Amino acid sequence: MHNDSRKIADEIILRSGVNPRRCMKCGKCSGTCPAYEEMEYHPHEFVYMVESGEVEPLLNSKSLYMCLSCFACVDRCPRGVEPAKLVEAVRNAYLRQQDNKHMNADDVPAKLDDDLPQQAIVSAFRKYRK
Amino acid sequence: MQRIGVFVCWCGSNIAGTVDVQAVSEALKTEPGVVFFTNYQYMCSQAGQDIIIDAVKEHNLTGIVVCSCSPRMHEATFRKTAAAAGLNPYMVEIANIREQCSWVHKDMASGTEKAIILGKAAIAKVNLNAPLTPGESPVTKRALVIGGGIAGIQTALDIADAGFPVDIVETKPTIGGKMAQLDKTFPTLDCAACILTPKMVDVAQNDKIRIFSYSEVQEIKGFVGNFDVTIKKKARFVKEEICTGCGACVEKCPMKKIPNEFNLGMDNRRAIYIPFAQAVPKVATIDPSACNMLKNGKCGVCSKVCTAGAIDYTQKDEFINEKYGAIVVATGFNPISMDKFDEYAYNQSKDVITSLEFERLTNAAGPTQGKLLRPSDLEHPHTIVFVQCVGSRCAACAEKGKEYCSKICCMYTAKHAMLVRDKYPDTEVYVFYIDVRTPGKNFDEFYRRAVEEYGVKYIKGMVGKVTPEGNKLKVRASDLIAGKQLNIDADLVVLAVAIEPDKSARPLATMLTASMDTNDFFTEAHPKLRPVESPTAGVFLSGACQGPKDIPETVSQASAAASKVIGLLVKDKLKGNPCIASANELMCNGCSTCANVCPYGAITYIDKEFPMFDRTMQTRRVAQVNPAVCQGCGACTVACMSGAMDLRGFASSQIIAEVDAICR
Amino acid sequence: MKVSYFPGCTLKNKAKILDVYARRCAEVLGVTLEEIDNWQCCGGVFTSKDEPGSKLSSVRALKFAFEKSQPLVSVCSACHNVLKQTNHLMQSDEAFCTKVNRYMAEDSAYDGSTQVYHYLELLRDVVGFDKIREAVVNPLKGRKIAPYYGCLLLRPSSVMQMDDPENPTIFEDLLRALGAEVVVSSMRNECCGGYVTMEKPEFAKKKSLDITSNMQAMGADMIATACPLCKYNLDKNSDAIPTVYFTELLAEALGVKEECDNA
Amino acid sequence: MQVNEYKPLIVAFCCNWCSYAGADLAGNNRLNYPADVKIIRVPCSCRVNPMFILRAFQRGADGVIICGCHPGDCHYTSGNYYTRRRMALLFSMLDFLGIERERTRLEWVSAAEGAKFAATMNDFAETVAALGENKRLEDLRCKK
Repeated sequence: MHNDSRKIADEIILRSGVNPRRCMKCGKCSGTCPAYEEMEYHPHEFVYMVESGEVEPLLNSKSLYMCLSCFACVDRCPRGVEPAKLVEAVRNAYLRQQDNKHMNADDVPAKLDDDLPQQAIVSAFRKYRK
Repeated sequence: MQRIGVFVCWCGSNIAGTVDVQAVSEALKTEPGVVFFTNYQYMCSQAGQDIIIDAVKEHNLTGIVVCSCSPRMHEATFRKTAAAAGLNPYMVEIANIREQCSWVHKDMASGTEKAIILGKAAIAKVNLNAPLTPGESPVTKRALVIGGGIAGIQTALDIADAGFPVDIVETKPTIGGKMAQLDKTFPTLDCAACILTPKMVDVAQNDKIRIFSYSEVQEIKGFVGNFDVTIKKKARFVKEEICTGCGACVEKCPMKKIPNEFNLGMDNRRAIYIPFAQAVPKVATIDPSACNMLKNGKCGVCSKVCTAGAIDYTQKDEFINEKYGAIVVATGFNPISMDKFDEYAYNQSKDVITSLEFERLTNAAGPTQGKLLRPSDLEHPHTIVFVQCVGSRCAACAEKGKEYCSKICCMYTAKHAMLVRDKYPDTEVYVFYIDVRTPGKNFDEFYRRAVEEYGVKYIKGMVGKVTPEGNKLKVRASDLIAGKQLNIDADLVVLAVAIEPDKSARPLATMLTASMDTNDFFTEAHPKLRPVESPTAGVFLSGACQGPKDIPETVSQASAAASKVIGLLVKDKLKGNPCIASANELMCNGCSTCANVCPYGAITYIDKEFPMFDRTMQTRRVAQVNPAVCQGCGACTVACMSGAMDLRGFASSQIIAEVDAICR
Repeated sequence: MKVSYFPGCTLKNKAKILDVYARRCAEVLGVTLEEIDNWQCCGGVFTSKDEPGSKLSSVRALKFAFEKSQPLVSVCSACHNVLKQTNHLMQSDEAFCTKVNRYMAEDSAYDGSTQVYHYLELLRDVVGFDKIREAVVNPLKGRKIAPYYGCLLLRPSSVMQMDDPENPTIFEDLLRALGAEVVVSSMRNECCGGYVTMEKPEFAKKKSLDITSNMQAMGADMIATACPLCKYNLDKNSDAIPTVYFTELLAEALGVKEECDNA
Repeated sequence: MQVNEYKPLIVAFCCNWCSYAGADLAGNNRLNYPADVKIIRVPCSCRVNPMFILRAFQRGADGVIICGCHPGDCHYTSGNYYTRRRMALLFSMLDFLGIERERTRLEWVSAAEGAKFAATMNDFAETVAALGENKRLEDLRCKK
């Protein structure tokens, strides 16, 4: 079990191109994250947990869909760690497993209003499904 | 033909364990020139050295080969032994049969075989050795200190105290440096001015010390013991000898809105100014970019009010040439620019300040007379957020900031936080930290006092964003211990900005041919054992130009540099390294290739007359190596196309002999 | 001057006005936006380089512009972000570039050499703000406008290279050229809540209010943006201060707004 | 009876300040490398005249390696940069002469890199041994 999650973590590191060991644990990413309050696991925890191979909780967390991809953490990190890219890679790792998705197409109409730009729907769907 | 003695060392079992020392000495006895051979347990011991001395005397040896440990270990020892036996110390060669043979090869047969070959190579080399004598050069008994901060001041005072004349060159109108801008000093909280200004006065009153303020080093030539320096004394438009520093001119100057550098632009000065009350030298300086009289000839008020008649609008830059035996670099540091860190809104709000600006805000001589008021509206701040490590400890790939820890920030931030809580107990003080680094005498105790006695709120985490809103600064940050994101409405944000070497350091290093690291800090000759010397002989390092340092460390390094300078200046003559390049004038064709590759500028060209076969004289241009400057790298020997340039002690013929011996 | 133009899905639908003003203003300023043939949606958000399939539509657009030797311009922040990041990968990541070109299986390969401009950059770097200042017939005098960049225009700054990511001035400089009084807010580069507005509208509301209230507190009476989603979030969640597209302000200043509105 | 295994003859030029000290460190740490490597000490790698290398090949060396301080760390500030340029030229000339490129090598070994020194020598000795004897430049008149 543990070996499995180490393997997934290594795959995530490889695919994201992020080196979590570079992190000095200053917490600036979480200090700047606009979605912090909505997240169960925060950017610095993503970095730490992937580094230590503890990815199961991350894979199943709704935090994955709260990341706005605003890249504030990426730009402001003093160590060049790029936490957002790691969050993205964890999300991909989850969605690529068979049948995993965050939202069904059928759920969408209820969430729309007249003004919602297409951009939002497209973005959300890129994030929520493979 | 040399008469060579071969001495094979067992080094206990270190060598004898893998190398058959008897076989080695036997095998080497038939080599050309060898007249004596022996082996002994410990050649480096007194008894071993006596064997060498006796053999030299008994067999009239002219060369010695010791097959032993690395020459880096005992070459100096055996050279002294040779000298004691009356031989030139450079007639000794070492065959390294321990580190590079017995210790790395396990098999006796191959170890012995290799040791024999190494011995043969050493013998081949000694056969071509010539006695060498180190050159001597005189020492100018005067030191130059570049930079007049606490580092430069301490170094100058210590050197002068030993009786040697010292010149300080300072770019600003006054000495004192960063320490003069500080309020209190950690961990004792004594006031910086109270301990610095008496030293500044000592410098001014010391008849061994000359101060060149408002001056720059223009050119440096020469070498250890004999530096030739040109100093540019910038025109200050005030006659330094006459000005009494009364300040009447400053008071009457109509140009009142010039940002005051000493207070980091937080208030204004006049076009004619004295940086601060205790300035040394206490003379006025006219800022030519602000003075109306200098710009368009309209004004002249200062000249009218000066009763001493010290104002001189026609003053020109002056150039001074002086000789020095040693140079001390004390160019100090500056906070880095905050342009790449504007998530902290330094460029967007006056109430986001650096720690150095904070020093001025709490300093009784500062823009607010020591009352802590926020720069935007001069209100007393009730919530202050300190952010540590701004621009320090950044990875290179983040493309901003510095990779190193600036070292002083943890302590001065603790000091600031403590002082605020002490003077204004109604103020909330937060310090955001990544790590608190307090190695130093009484340092951690000091930081703990800030927390325990003064109630400073230390939060493990980092500020991510500062947003000015109305008269507040909205601070968004993480609290990693609590697992929370904090939103604090602050009145003042103080950034502990990374420090970097002064911009003048890089061109200075080029002038000195002194090496620097990638951060533009000067490199020391050895990081552990020669921490205050530059690798360039005669150049010494004092203070933050070598790396971030607090005041106690700076002062210790300054005194250490001074003692090294004194150690150099007390010598009447300097002995050089005799293993240097020299040109065979008969072969030199004067092409300058060697001079172009020499990293030290040690090679010059002279016109010299040579007798010809027909008894006429011919003048030719030939290379000459300055023995005091040449360090013996040998770059020129390879560059030389005519083969005129050779390196003593490592002559081409010697190295080829070694190659031949190995390949035989 | 002619440039290739990538309008994007939203500009053909909910944000039609953003597109209409942009085209007309470009014309006034001497630039023709040539809409590229058969463009496809950029995908709205740049995910990771690990998904080359989702970047093919961008590469197709970039290649189209390349073949016409034109720069590629877009107005929507999201499109620009995706196009620019994709182009950067094509330039800098050989493996990605090879993979994408194999997918496309076209006669010639694309190597990332198209110049990608946001409309704002087009105005600054190609047209020039001085020229715009001269072309203004109807200066936005007395209007206190806070520019809002959002996240997509500026970040990741190493790729986007538009301006200083923390203290940018391009948008401010444009509004000043149009005669407006600019209100600078540090929240101008914070996220409005983005696509999460669909799943968690109350979260987007909080984020948007943080921004609009700061801009209001700093003295703005209007917010300008380039992004349809930003406009949606800010407009929907704040009644106190309106958010408009910057092209609308541009059209107004250049005196072509009514003409566009009536068309 | 033992098979007479071929032993290459390798000359290593080491600068006094970094690589020679690195070789000493390899010794201090008892890191093995073949006895075929014989080290000649020079003050700086820039003291190595290309002539020395040709001489070694002429006299029957099978491989020559030059070790210096890492770029930027030269005790003499810039000596190793000269070496790098000179060796680039020399190596391409040797290539032209038909000397296998693998017989010559330029390596940066600092005084702290004992392990790197040993590893480099092991690797180089192995490479040269695989190439076999250097016949092309060897001057048979020099053979005993």
